[in-house]
Amino acid sequence: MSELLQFLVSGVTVGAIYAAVALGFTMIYNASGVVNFAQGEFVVIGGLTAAFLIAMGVPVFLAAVLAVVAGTVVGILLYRLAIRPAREAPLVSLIIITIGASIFLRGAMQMVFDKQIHRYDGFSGETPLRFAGATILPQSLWIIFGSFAVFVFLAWFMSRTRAGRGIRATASNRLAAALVGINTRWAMNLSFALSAAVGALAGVLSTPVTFTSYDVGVLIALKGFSATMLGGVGSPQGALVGGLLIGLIESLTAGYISSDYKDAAAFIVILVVLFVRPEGLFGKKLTERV
Amino acid sequence: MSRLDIEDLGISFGGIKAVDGVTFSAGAGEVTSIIGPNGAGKTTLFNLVSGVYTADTGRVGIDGTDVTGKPPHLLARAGMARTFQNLQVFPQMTALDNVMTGCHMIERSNLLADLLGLPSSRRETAKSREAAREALRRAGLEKLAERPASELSYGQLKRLEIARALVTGCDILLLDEPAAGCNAVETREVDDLIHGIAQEGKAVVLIEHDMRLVMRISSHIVVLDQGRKIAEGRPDQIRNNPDVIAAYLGAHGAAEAEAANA
Amino acid sequence: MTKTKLIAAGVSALALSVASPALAQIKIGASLAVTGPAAFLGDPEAKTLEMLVEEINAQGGINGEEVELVLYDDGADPNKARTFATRLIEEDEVVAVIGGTSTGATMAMVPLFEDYEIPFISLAGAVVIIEPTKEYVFKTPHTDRMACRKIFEDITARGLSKVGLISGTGGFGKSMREQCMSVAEESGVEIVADETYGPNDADMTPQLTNIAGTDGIEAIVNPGFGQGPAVVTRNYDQLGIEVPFYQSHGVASDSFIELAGDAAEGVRLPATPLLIPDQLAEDDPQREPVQSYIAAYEEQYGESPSTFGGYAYDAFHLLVDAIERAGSSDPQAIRDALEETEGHAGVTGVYTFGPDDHLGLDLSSFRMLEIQDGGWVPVEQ
Amino acid sequence: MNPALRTFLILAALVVAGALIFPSSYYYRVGTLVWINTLAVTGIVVLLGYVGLVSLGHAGFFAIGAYATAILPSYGVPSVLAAILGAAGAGLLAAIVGRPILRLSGYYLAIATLGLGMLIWMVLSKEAWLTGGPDGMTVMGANARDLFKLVGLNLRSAESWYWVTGTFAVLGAVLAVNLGNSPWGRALRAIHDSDVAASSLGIDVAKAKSMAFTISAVYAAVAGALLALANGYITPEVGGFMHSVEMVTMAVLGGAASVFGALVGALILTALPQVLTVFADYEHMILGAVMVLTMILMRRGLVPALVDLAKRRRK
Repeated sequence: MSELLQFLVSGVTVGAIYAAVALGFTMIYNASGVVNFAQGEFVVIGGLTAAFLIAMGVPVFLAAVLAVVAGTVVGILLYRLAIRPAREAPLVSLIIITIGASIFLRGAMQMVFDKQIHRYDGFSGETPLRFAGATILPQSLWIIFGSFAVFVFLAWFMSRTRAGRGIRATASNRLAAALVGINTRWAMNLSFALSAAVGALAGVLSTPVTFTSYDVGVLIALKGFSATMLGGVGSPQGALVGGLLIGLIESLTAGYISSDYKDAAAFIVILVVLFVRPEGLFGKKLTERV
Repeated sequence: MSRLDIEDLGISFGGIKAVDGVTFSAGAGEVTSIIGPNGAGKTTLFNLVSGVYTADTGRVGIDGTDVTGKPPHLLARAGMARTFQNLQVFPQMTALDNVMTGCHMIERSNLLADLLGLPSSRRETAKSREAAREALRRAGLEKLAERPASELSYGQLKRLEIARALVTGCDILLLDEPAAGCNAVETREVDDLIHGIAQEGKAVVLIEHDMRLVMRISSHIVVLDQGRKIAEGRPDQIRNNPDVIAAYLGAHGAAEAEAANA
Repeated sequence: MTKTKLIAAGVSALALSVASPALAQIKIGASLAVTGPAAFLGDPEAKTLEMLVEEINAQGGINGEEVELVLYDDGADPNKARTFATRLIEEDEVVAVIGGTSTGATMAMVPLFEDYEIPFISLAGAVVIIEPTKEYVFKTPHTDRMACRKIFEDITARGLSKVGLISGTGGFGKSMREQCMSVAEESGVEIVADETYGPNDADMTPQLTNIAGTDGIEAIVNPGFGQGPAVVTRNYDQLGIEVPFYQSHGVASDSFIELAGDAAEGVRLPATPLLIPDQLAEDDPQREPVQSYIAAYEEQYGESPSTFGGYAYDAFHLLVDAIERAGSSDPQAIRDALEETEGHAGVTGVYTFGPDDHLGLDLSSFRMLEIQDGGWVPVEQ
Repeated sequence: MNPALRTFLILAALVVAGALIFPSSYYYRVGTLVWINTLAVTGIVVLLGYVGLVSLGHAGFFAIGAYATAILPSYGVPSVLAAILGAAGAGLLAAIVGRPILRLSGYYLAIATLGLGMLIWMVLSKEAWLTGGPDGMTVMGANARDLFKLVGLNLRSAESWYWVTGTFAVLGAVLAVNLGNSPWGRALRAIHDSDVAASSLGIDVAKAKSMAFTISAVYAAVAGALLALANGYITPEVGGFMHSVEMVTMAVLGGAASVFGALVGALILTALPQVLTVFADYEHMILGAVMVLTMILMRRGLVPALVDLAKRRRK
């Protein structure tokens, strides 16, 4: 029984990281219809910036804030320099633009930072908490709490605030949104900024547990993308559930079946779900209009 | 003789019945028109008949065979072709290639021959090209054959779709607003074209807003309102049907319409 | 590099160029994973080679000839490595090549060096590189099989035998896992649990829970490099597992202690003397190279060198030594001299090559270390 | 002129021209990689350029071709037959999984193909007893040099592989052009623009998509087999995500609509890293910037952009 609990704790910790990354994907997709493959780089920028600042002696919480700001600035730059000029480009071009941007950012990070692996101590110490035979690091609670907070915030922001509704309106019909007085350009900037901030925050929170280095962004983006699609692209609930599900599938497969094929198990579940529900678990059904 | 039999066809989207128990038949050599105000469910009805949507209720029969629920490409093989209200041409291809694509069903070629560029494959392409040129000529587009479809006008694209549907060798042709975007001269040409198609013995089903065109060429008219069939009959019967007038103008406008008719 | 050194280098270079207008040069090639998944290894290797070439040229080169390093970044991609190997041989016309950070990149290049008869010293770990012996191929790192043997030796010395493996799925972890499985029996241990994890996994507690729950488990061994082993070590500590825990030479560097923190206390691993420069005996032949390498590297780059940089250090010095002894920079002569290397004290170990031994190290060059109070302490045997 | 003949003449001239100007084996080696990539990317052109389907998992098929060629000879299968079996196996797998996967569209199709590719990559990395694991395996077998010896030519290994891969690239391009101008090719391009209209014309869209998927998988597998033989060593990274991305990038960069786009994309992304070794530290930044800028400035890729430019000049 304590085994199962440990597997679940592990799955939820890892899943919460995936969910946070997936929420970043969702934010940008909802505003622009772009799935941003450079999302993983935001996570790395957040983690590396925090690690370097903390190593320089900056207090942890200030470093965390500055790291999120750094990620946000890069997110806005990404939108202005790479995404906005390519508006209306076909899906495959957008995929390549965001992948190109992620390669560029990786190259830049290896210059600005270094190629070493970095970490810093958890915010609430390193002593594991024990309950019912299972253990969890305090930082894992930060991660889980952080992901849920981001989810609640985004859900509230998108449905209850003027700015959030502006983003949604921009997404569904840019022209109509502009006609009713929504500053669509501002809405797009905002959504990229928020998405990057969410990514950087995920990096800041997870680095004490997962560590970070300049080139881990691709794998993070892959997991986040998988979680996003499993949940159904564009749905915050989908991102949260998709992320947690993949985390749990991985840990339970590693625990009960074979750690060798735990990543494979996640992909098999994604494929099976898409065969049955081509729009993901929470995605909107697509009906073609002819 | 009836080619296409629609019986009690219906579909709902999110609880709203977009098409509700519609029944009608289309005969060979006849033009059957579907009319009704905007949002009456005409295009949805076409999408049901041609297999783009799967119906919740009812049956579709072609030449007495039940084809309900079959995918579009099998309906096409059973002899049904259509055009689209919001244009589904292939913009990257030339006008000629667009129409040649319609020859898919009559082309006898296999993938290997196509890859290797065998004479059999080239022969089929040559045959299709001839058939496509003939169809373009009929639609009055022969001069535009080599132009990319993206450069054609709206009215020309409407006719391009008719030409593309024609080369499939269909017996049943569904036309969704073929005269939309056409000027008076072009409308006349479309009129002649449809007339000629019906004369060949094909069953033509037409959705059209241009009432003069409808009244002139229809043998039979079906009127839809809010997804339901409210009237059916010959043009002269429909012209004076108060329900139809009410549906178009609202009950309150019916009197005005009568006044205008007088 | 200090100012005086730089000036010295400049002056000697100037003097040479004045003295001999047709400056003789020895071109040495390298293809390393400076970026990509093995950058963690390749980066210090590249830095080491660049540093050593500067150093040797400042001292007047080899046999009076200046050394030029042609370095390419293959990103651990065997496809790129093979292209660069062709380029080094045909375009740059190098006399010898160091490199192949990863086994894959090395093995993709090997046939070319055999074909073109150019001596090649690999920095990758797997046994297949030198078994069977290939005429022109040498390597400096210990093999993963030796690491397994060394670890198992220590485990049995403690009177233990039931071992659980938790390996990374990258090339290093996977290859070492296979080797450990194959030498387990002859070393007198039994593998009772076998788990793996991905190189970027965030949490290995499920795997460790399974291992800890295995009946009779007495020790855990973690083959792998990069961040994975540090995460495993933290998870091991988090779960409160008590059985002895072994890491591999893949994480033998100070950064492992930094990453794993207090959780690393008591962890043992086989390593090179590079980690314990001050604890080496006065008469230890490796003392001098180890201390001078660390001093030079720290001065140049402001960080301590890693075991992997040490492999490059040894490869370069073995090559320099061979060229000096051969008195010629002819590839064939270099190869022959390399094979005759005897008792060459490097930072990794003392190398003695022979016609059937292109690794030249034995188990004694591995030191079993334990992490105590955040530092490395040799295990008395 | 017949477009297939024109393609043949242009590409064959390029293969020969390369051989005339190359000074060393190194250039032949890079040329060989360009032709192998051209062949693989031509398959992407069929799938993406003709039908408009994105696959982020084609490296998986590439790897099947490569590993079949590497593994089967140790079971006594001759290399050439092993390569053919690999291509057939990749095609068969594509035909089987194509139907359910190709019902998806957009990003859902992207993740499904990505997942498929990842699964293949994982099997290759995990099953070390068969594939050598992440460290890869040596490919024993045919050397193109022997082929030329049969006709009395004694070429260097790099040179002979250049000719063999060049021949495959030219043939692959000719087949793709043939297909593009054939009945099935028109059906595929119709689906690209409107699959509703295509099915209303009697085109079995699911079957046609699955055919294109299968064809492109075979292209990738043949390219993989050639790489395995020319390299003599392969690792699972040939089946990795980044390799899939690289293939699609080559197609889109050059212009996914034509086989010339495949060639130009393959040429640039193969040769560029060789040129960029001079700027080692900036290599990734430059590569990323090239990808982003090309997509922004030349949406349809380099070849169509250059064609447009030439047309405008003439006017």
